[in-house]
Amino acid sequence: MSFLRTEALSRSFGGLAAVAGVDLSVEPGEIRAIIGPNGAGKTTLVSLISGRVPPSSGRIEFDGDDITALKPWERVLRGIVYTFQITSIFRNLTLAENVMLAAQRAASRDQPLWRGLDDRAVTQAVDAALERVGLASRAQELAGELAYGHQRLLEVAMGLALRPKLLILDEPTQGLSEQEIADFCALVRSIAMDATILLIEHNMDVVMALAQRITVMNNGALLAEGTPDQIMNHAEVQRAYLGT
Amino acid sequence: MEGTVTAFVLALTALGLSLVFGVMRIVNVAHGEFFMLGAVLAWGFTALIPELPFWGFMLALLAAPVCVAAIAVIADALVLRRLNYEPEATIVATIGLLYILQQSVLTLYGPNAQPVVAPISFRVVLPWFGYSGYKLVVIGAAALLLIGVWYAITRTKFGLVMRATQFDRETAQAFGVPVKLVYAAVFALGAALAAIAGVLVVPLQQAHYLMGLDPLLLSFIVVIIGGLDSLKGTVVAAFIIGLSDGIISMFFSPTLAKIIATLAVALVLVWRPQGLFGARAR
Amino acid sequence: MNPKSPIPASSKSVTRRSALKKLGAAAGAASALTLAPGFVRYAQAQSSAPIKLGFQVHSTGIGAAYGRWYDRTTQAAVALINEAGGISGRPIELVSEDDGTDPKRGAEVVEKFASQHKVDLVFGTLFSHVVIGAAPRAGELKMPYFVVSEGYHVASGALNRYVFQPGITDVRSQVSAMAPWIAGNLGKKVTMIFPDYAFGHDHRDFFSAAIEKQGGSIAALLPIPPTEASYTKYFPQIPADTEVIYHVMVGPGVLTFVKEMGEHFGSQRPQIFGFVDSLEAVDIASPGLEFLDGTYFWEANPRYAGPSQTEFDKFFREKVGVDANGASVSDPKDISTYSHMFGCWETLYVIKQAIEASGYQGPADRAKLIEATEAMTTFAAGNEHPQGDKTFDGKRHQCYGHQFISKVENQKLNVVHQTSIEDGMYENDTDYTKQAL
Amino acid sequence: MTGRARVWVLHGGVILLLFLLQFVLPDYHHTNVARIMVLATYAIGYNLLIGYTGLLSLGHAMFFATGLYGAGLPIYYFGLHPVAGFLLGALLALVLAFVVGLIVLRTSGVAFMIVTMMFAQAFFLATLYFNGVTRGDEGLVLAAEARRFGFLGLDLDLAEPATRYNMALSLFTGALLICLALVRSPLGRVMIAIRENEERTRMLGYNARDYKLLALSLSGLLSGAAGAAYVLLFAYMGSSFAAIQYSILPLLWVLLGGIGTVIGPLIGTALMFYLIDKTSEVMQSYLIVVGAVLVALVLFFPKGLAGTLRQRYARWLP
Repeated sequence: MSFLRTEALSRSFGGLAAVAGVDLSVEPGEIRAIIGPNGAGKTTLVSLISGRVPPSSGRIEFDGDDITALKPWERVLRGIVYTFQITSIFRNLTLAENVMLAAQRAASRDQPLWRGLDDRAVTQAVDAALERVGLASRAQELAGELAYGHQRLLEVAMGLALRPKLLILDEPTQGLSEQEIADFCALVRSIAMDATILLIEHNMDVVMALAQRITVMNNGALLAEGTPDQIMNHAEVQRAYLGT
Repeated sequence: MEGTVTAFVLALTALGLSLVFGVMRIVNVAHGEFFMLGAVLAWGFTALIPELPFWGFMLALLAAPVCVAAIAVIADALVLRRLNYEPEATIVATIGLLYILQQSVLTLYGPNAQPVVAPISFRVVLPWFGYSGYKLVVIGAAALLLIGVWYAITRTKFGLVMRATQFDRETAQAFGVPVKLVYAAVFALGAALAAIAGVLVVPLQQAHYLMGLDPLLLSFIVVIIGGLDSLKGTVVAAFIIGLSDGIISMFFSPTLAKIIATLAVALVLVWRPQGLFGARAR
Repeated sequence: MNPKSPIPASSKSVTRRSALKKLGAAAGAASALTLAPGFVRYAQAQSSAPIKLGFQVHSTGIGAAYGRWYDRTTQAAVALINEAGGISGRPIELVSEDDGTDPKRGAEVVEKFASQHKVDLVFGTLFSHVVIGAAPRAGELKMPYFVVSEGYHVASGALNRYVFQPGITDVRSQVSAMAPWIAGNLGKKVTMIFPDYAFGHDHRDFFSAAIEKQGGSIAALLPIPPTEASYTKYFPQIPADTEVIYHVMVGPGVLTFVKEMGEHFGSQRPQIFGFVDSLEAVDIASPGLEFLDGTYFWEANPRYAGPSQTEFDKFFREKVGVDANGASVSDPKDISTYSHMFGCWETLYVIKQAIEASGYQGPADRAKLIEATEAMTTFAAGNEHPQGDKTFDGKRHQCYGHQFISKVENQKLNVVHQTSIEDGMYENDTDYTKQAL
Repeated sequence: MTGRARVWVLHGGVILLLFLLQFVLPDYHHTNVARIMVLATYAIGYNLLIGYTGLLSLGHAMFFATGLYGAGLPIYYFGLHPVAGFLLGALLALVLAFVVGLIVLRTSGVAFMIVTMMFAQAFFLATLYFNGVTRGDEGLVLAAEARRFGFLGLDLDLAEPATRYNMALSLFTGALLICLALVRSPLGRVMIAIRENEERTRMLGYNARDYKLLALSLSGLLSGAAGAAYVLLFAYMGSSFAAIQYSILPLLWVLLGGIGTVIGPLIGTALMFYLIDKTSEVMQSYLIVVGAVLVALVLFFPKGLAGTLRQRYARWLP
């Protein structure tokens, strides 16, 4: 049984089909990359999965349950965590406060927020998440003052602090240096120890280094799926990429 | 009939607010005071040549909006621009402006309601009731102005520049649009429209230094109900507001009718938060 | 002009004779002093210090049109009293504060008078909601509070022992006094148009009762919500068999109201009777008001000096600076609030009389001042009471006077009837004297 | 000092100062400060919504007036115990805010502003419509006896200056502490997060609407408590307190004092009171000066007094 499965998932914006009849299935613990040219529908697909965008038709199953009708925050509580492509952090808050919002949500998953929290545990979770992305030393800075690449890492830290079962990373390495990308790959591998990962990525080196399987999208539909090697040698994929 | 006059005057005032609100993204609490200034100045200008009420009124119709626009330009240059049009700071600043304008008028013009003679005085007599022909003039003038503004916004270069600024201030600036100038012009135009509405209404209502509050509140309602950025919406909403409580008050006590009308219009917004003709929030 | 400046120096030139006369007149003072000999020296030392009167005035807000004329009337009366030797030989020092026609600020202003300016008493408030908002604080501070409001709040018993209205008749009495004449001369089927708030409801309730007592009936009631800018839609609701329209509107919209009523009816109209509140501070000769010719108005004090003008009214006009048409002598377009502002003048003279009768020396004597005011029963017509004679009900803290009915002719108001004081009497069981001081 | 200590010292100091002020203030200012504390409580309630949750309401007068009438009318007509009246008024405001919130929170931004304004306008008209009960614009006065009562073995008279002052101080202290504790709690962090970026907050697993509803209800509760205290301490209720002016005033106080700061509402309320009080002493056309001062203040302190201080000097200010 798949961990995440979509059936004929579709979404159109004003008559334009951004995602059309996608059947996707992801196994637990997998690192799955989704690639494709700009406008292929990658971000819309993961937005449907995370609940940011409601589907026009089709259904989504996660961890054995139908989650199609669930609100985005309810999906987060079930462990589906989305990190934004266009950086969406709290610019006027400190890094620590940004991550704390995520950590306290994870800590209060099964109870209302006003029922009291283990402050110490939350603080530790914040420190740990920032540590993992390498931003621990800058915890008290304002998030808006970070360089763009580091803001992306902060996004990942927020995602981590939510203790995801399915972590969706939307172009996480944009704006990172070579060294930072290498560190980031190591981080993703360690996350994958206890979470499933959906990775949208343009940097093919990163994709090849991380992904166990790759799904290729074009014009809102699935074009191909397979191991990195299979995809590299897939004729249609090459045509789609070269064609653009 | 009455509702129609109310609606047209309201549409004009609200259109001014809608431009300011839409383009500059600021809440101008002093907008009603521009309306009031128009009315008060109309009294002042007609009093200059009391023996020629028609020409006095024409003078007022031209000069009052110009004076009010000048005040708006000064307020923009001295205050709003320096605040960088921060929404919250602008609220405080325009409340300050409201105090200044109201008190100035009270001190210089006095607390009394002053009438202005209508430029024409024929009475339309129908079998069952009669009304002043001037009301037709108000409707005609307001309709012409609405069409004029619609033309300016959609068909002229200024309108294009204005809409570009409204859509994206930074990009417009990057493309060489003089944003500061556009803002000043929009603020002046918005104020002038309110002032014209004030001039038009004063032969029906008299000028009074506190008359600005109701047009302000109603304009806000109209602009939001109609949908920001929608000229058509503003006009349609003005008619809804202008006519709604008149119709409901056939059935209930007038105050109860007002309560029901207010809640009903509010529920329109709850049902369509972007307004009747507004696009979904970006 | 600085509102805080005391009245000019001439006021302090009190002649020895007039001072002696005042002393003699203040019989109550003498008896009080003999009871407390220890205070005599203190009191004499104080005797030239001014009496401080807190004047709560609507300089801004919706009441500003009235406030301005209340201020002019008050300044004139104070100057006159000071010229004549002041109160108990002490000049009046007037301290004015604006309350913005707001009940919250009204209470704050009373507080300011009591605690900061340390006035002897407060007077002059007009708008009922401000009176009612400020009255509790006046009671707590034990500050005599003389209002000039014509509201029924004082006589109804809603306020407290420190609040008086001795200068102007209350609305219940005014309204009741109109009914006999209306029923006898205009008609018995009445449609009432009134603002849908407390002031209008007083008219509705008291006039309905009074006209029914005269064998009349109410054909329809049309309450107008506040914030209404146009009234045309209400006129079709006036029943066709209406004989008299009774209207009372307040606020800046009233002119519109009257104009639109004229447009609605054209030349065929029922009899129309209005309260001049609708047109206070408004020129009857304003464009659009032509149609009012031949309609009737209540007036508390005739705006236009007519053949029945008393010498007292002439004196009052001259001192306040009002011409024979009820406008300012310096600006014929500046119309006074003639049916209300005399209340300030008369109230000041009642205050003078009460202070002198009670032997009031300072705030410690406020209880005596209250009791002396309550002991009053009549005010004779005169320069002190130019509107006419009045009775005063010490239990209700309210005075009752004559009312006038005027007809609009050639855009002027001509008095056609003067009511008797009895016409406006009513029953109620208010008795403030039972409250503790 | 750590940030936490500084916060408690500052706000504790303000409360201590207000407590001590009552022994030195002249009578006039004694009552003024009591009134300012009640109105500042209203402003704190308002700030909870605009300052910490980012929702600009123009309808808070309905919550203040609900507290006012909810406490005042039962006391006036049925002789309810003042303490019960206070609780009832505050509770009714809470309920109203919750119910209104269920409806109006479908909107946001300017639509929220206008819808709340229109609800409040309907409420205001209702206070006039039910003139038979409320006496509309004229309003009603609570009798002196109704404000004397026994509570916890104490004989209290709310007309007594010291009692009034300390009642107002207790109310204000309660509101300040609630606000301070709230905005530094996990709950407050979520409210701030909604203000900063609602979409992101939702994607962190928070049902933003529920939190906004909670913030609105709490805001209504504090506003209503202030209204209830107002009628008890100052004995007057009238529909002018339900008019649009009383929705704009807390906005002005909060913006002037510093939006999204705990101490700002007090500063703004006091500033505005004394601005009017003092300028009206020296000239007749004082509102021109008031207006000019507002403009000047906002030019120099665009984020309000406390807000601009925080931005420039004291980042730790909550």
